[in-house]
Amino acid sequence: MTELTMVKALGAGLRRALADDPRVLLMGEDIGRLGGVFRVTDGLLDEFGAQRVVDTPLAEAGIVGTAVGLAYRGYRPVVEIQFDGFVYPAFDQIVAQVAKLHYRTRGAVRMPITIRVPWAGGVGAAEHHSESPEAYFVHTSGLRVVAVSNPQDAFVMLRQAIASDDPVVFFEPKRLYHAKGEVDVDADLADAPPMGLARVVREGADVTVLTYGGQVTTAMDAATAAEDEGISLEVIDLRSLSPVDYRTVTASVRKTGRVVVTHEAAKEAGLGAELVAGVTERCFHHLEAPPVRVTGHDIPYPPAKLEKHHLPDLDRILDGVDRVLDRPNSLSGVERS
Amino acid sequence: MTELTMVKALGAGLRRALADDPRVLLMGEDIGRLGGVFRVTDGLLDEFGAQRVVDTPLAEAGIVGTAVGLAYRGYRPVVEIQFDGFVYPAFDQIVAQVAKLHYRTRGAVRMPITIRVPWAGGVGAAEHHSESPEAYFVHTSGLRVVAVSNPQDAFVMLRQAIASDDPVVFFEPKRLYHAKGEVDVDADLADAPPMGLARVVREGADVTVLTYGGQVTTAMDAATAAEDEGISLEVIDLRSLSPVDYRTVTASVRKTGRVVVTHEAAKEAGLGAELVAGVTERCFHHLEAPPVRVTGHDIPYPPAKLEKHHLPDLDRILDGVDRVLDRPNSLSGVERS
Amino acid sequence: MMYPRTDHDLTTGTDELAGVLATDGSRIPHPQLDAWLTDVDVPMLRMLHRDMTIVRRLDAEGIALQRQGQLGLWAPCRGQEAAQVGTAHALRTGDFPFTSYREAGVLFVRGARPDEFIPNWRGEAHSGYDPYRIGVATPQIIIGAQTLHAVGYAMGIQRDGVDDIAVAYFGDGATSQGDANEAMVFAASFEAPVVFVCTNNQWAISEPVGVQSRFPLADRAPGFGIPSLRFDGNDVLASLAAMRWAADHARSGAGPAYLEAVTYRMGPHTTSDDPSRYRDAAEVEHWEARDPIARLEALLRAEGGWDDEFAADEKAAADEFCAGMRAACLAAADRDPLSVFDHVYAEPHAGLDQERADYAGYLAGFAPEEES
Amino acid sequence: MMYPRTDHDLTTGTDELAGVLATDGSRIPHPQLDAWLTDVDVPMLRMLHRDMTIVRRLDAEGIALQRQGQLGLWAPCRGQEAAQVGTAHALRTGDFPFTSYREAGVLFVRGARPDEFIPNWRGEAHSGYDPYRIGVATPQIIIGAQTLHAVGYAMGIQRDGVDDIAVAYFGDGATSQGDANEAMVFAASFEAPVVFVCTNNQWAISEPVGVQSRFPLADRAPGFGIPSLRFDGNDVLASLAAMRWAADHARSGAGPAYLEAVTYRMGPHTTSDDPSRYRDAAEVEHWEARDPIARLEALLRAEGGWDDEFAADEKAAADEFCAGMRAACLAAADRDPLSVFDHVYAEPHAGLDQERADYAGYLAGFAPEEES
Ligand SMILES: Cc1ncc(C[n+]2csc(CCOP(=O)(O)OP(=O)(O)O)c2C)c(N)n1
Ligand SMILES: Cc1ncc(C[n+]2csc(CCOP(=O)(O)OP(=O)(O)O)c2C)c(N)n1
Ligand SMILES: [Mg+2]
Ligand SMILES: [Mg+2]
Repeated sequence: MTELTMVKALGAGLRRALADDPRVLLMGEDIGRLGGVFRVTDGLLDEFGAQRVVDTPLAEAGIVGTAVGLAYRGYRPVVEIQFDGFVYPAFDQIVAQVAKLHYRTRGAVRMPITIRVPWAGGVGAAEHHSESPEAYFVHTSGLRVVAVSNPQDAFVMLRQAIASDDPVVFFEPKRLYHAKGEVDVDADLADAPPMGLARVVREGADVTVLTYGGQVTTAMDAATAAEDEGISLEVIDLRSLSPVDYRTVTASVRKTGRVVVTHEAAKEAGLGAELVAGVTERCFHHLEAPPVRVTGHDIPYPPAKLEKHHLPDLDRILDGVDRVLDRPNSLSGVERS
Repeated sequence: MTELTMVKALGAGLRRALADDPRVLLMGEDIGRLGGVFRVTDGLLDEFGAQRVVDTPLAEAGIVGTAVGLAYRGYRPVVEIQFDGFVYPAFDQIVAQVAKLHYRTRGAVRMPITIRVPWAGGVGAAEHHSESPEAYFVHTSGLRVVAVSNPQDAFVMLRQAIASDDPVVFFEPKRLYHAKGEVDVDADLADAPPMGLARVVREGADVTVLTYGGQVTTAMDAATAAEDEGISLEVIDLRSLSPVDYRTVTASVRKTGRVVVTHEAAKEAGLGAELVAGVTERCFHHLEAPPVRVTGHDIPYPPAKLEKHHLPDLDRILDGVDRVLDRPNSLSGVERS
Repeated sequence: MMYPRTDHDLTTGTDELAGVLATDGSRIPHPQLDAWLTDVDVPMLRMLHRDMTIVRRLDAEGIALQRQGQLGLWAPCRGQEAAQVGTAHALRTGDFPFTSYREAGVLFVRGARPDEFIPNWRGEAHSGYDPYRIGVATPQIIIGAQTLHAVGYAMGIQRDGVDDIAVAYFGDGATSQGDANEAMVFAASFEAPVVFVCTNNQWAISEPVGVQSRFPLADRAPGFGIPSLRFDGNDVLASLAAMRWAADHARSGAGPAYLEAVTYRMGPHTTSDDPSRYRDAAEVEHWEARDPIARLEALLRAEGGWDDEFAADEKAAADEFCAGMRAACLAAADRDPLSVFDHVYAEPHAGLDQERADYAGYLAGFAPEEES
Repeated sequence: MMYPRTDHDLTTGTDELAGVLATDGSRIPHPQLDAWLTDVDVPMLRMLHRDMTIVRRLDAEGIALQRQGQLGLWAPCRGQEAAQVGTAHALRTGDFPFTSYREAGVLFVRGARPDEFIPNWRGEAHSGYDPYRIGVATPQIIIGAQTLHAVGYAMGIQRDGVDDIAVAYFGDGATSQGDANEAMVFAASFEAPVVFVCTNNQWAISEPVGVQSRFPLADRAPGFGIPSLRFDGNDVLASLAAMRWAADHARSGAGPAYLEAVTYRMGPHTTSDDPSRYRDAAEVEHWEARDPIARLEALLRAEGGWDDEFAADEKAAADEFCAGMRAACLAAADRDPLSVFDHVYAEPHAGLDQERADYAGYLAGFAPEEES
């Protein structure tokens, strides 16, 4: 075990993937000479050369579109989108090409492309640098979508994503980039839990909290705080956002009967909607209260000084827990249609 | 009252909007000389001239991006995206600019842009011509999203969308383009129901069916068929997909206690998820069974000959009704986690 | 200050076009192109004529099959046979073109079988063939998207250290798309072995090329650092020579090259289109007189390469090909409904497997009724 | 065949650049540019010097305020003062530039107040000013997106029948984006009154301009039908003259024009960046010697326009401006939390109004505790 930040763990994962498979190559803006604006790819250009660590022109559709061509040729491109908010210019290439080409060619052409997205808010960033676009990709058939919440998963799941023959959109929470954790850098990939499995990160009896990415830490903090009030939260880190591991989720919900979903993204048609719907469909008769969503507001990401009023923090999660437990909460007594 | 196809009703709506407000202009591929590939804009170039009915170069980001600039200048551009599948190249301009500029400028700059999207499947079209991308836009804060299901709404809601100071993504179901209906072409816009209201298109007692666009007709057919079996369906045409008119929706659900949502788009994180979540949150104690989603599969849109196995037809809606009523149905006896 | 080259009529103007074959079939000297045509003899001219003839016939067959309800749609390539057949013949087996929906001629030259032209237009499959079998990417409907794929593929070729090339075929309309421009940026930046072939058939559905550009499209490339050539796309020898030049340039490591084949879409955009709404018969007639096949026939006659036997042979080959297309339609069986779930993912996917099982169960519910 | 113009060093090469002011401040004749400079006298030179001086100071203040924790970020424009101030001075009140995040000099010339430079960098608002007040669009962070907005705005000007122009400011990196290329297509197609100003400051974060292009960026425009000019962006008179030419071109109905201001980003990309990781000190020194302000001071001295009083005056003006920036930081009050819901929509929105009310209720729950 080695203690690494998530940034270092991701870098180590990329290094291993590059070393293990000559068809793997990295592409993106500023990933070479600079080592990425977050230094995830630091040192990789020197180690693997400019044919495998490629500083590209400044155009996201171009990056993903050329990755499609490389995949056609048998390569496994790992693409870095510099910040979440810059994935949209590549949306057409991702949704109409990357996600569909295996289907369109009846399996003849594979798209083992990994799209890394430094993701979401909480770091006081400028406009367009704190987006949570995961629901767009979850809704897109043909993609797999994962989000990591700790250095160990970052290291392992990134290699799993690269090894997958399917395209994977890989979300990396910026606000945990510098959080440290133990990483087993020598473990065999074959021994690791599959990328598609959710993980119960804290067992509990009263309420299931479903979350992923940076919110896992917030939810864990909320669980600690709730414990002081005698409430036991079970926290699940989804890890895979598409497909959702409903086996793990429903087992928990059948036990607790109550669910809070929390994510930074806007509520309307967000991933929380899918989770509430999926859980309600599967566990309706076990539910003792309507599932509660604790999410970002349905607003464009606000200026940095106001992001604390957008991001669902510990208190807002606890308020959601109160709601699902029908304890006094911010909506007690509120009438609505 | 005049009997018009939806195509003609849309054309009439555009004509009125152009005539009423000199700041309205139309932009798109083939909308001028050809009158649009669906002939929605037929005759408008001759009537209003090339400054107001603009055949643009073939680039959707360009069309929407220049519409943003025109809105900055005080114009009200109405943009035609030729087919649903071609909206993705404009995704960045829609999501990062159109949806956000009013917020970003603290209200200084308005984006009264209407984005018309001939939409969805069921017409035996080629690849990329049958997409249902509405959930992407519903999840995008700052946009309004509507879908029409009949010529009267097409005529009125298009004018309302153009008159709105907010950007509106306007979905037109291709499979109803040639369906006829009575249109009151002389009625005052002020007397029309607001664009944001849902409509109960058929009253019923047993199950609420929530739907929109082309699926409204299918749901109505299902309701007729269900009646033969003694089941009374209440069918709601959402009309506005964002925001959802939960007042109308919840009133119905509180009455019936059972909900089926149906749309063509894929299920995972689709609008159906939002509706199930929204209804469950609001009506949990009135629900007698878990809401049921009857949607397209989580697959890329299949080839035309197979689309009937993707689109939720009358029988699949009735199967969903059976499920929500716990009558014998396709999932009876199926165990799942 | 740098000014654009000229502002001339792009719709019908064909002056300044590089070419070696006049409208009447006589040879015009063109030093640069001729250098790539030294091996052209009568057998080769015959092969080009035969291929264009078959392509014209298979295209007509596609339209006929659509009219008969056998196909859902067809995008005719009549008028563009020389540009497609000529350029495709300059390629090697290992080269890899990425095309739009209109390159029936490229597919034919690359060896697509009659039955491979059917499934996508019939609505049975999105791709009618295995791209790796014939060495052509699956057709692209999203205008311009394939140009980036070609550049990426070329970057892969580069890394493999071989001297194959990728090719991007796209239309005049596609030149307006961001993707097509980013493709030039990436190709130039990485000196990728890719050839861009812009088929300027004067129209993007109802929009004349003048909506996209007031200046020759080929002029854009040099600004991106890519040498370009604008040629008479109705001249099959010019098409062959231009592509040989461009392919050699890319193959030799000199980076991308760009071709603009100036030609004309003689038919409608697709079988759903009615061009009489937006263009004059006179314009079509003008181009009828520049027909690429008639021109080559004239040359063949002049060179003594034309005889009744050859004409009968190529007609027979075309007939046979079209018979194969019809047979493919007749042989088409309904696809298994559950195949809509195939190939969404390359690896197992729990959620989708469940959906497939659920739908299978749903369909099974109908079976007994149907049998009874 | 059309070949690219030349393949020369884009990183430091400044030959072939149009200019009128040598590095030592002496005047170089340039017939085309000089034609646009006939009215330049000492007062105008002083104004340009003063504005560049203030911009340099306000830029340094921005960095200092970021270091002090008053601002979250700053994107320095040191080295680019001439390109920004010179071009902006060629504009009229009714003209409307769309900029990126680095055009502090353009904002200043357009009349932005000290306090308007603060809110976005401080993280209090996305836009520090009302675009219609100063006649500049809100800054754009999505690289290249604003180029299309400028073209659309210009199409609006066209329809209004006035002779104002729109301007798109963007970087060398932005030239690779699809949007920036589509902008040229649309502008040329509609002959829109827009001027494209590409600020080639040699770097896009850590990527030298050579990653985007091996050839001069200005060469791209003529291929799209847009005349272009590549000039010394560290020469404020050349910047003024080039923009006067381009603006006049666009204003007179001749369609778009394109400028490439060749300059250098002397500082880091933003205050978060460490350029020592990717570029040599020698390169920075090379450009230090080409400083735009020193150059103009030399000319002013030669023309007898420099004296201590003027120097003191402009220093005082700069001091005052920076004091205003600091004051704006100190005056900044926390925004009402509920203002995150403001202006999402221009018209009432039931769903969001409910969310706002819910959040207000939630916040109210904390109030008593805080008071007790
Ligand atoms: C992104 C996108 N936008 C719009 C369309 C609709 N469309 C299909 S073909 C076509 C015209 C294409 O013209 P061109 O590139 O000249 O090719 P041609 O059809 O002439 O071969 C258009 C607008 C599309 N397929 N993709
Ligand atoms: C669409 C998009 N992709 C990536 C980025 C991240 N990014 C911010 S500035 C920048 C470099 C821009 O370079 P250039 O256009 O030369 O402008 P400069 O910063 O030099 O003024 C990059 C890659 C972005 N803001 N937007
Ligand atoms: Mg064309
Ligand atoms: Mg730059």
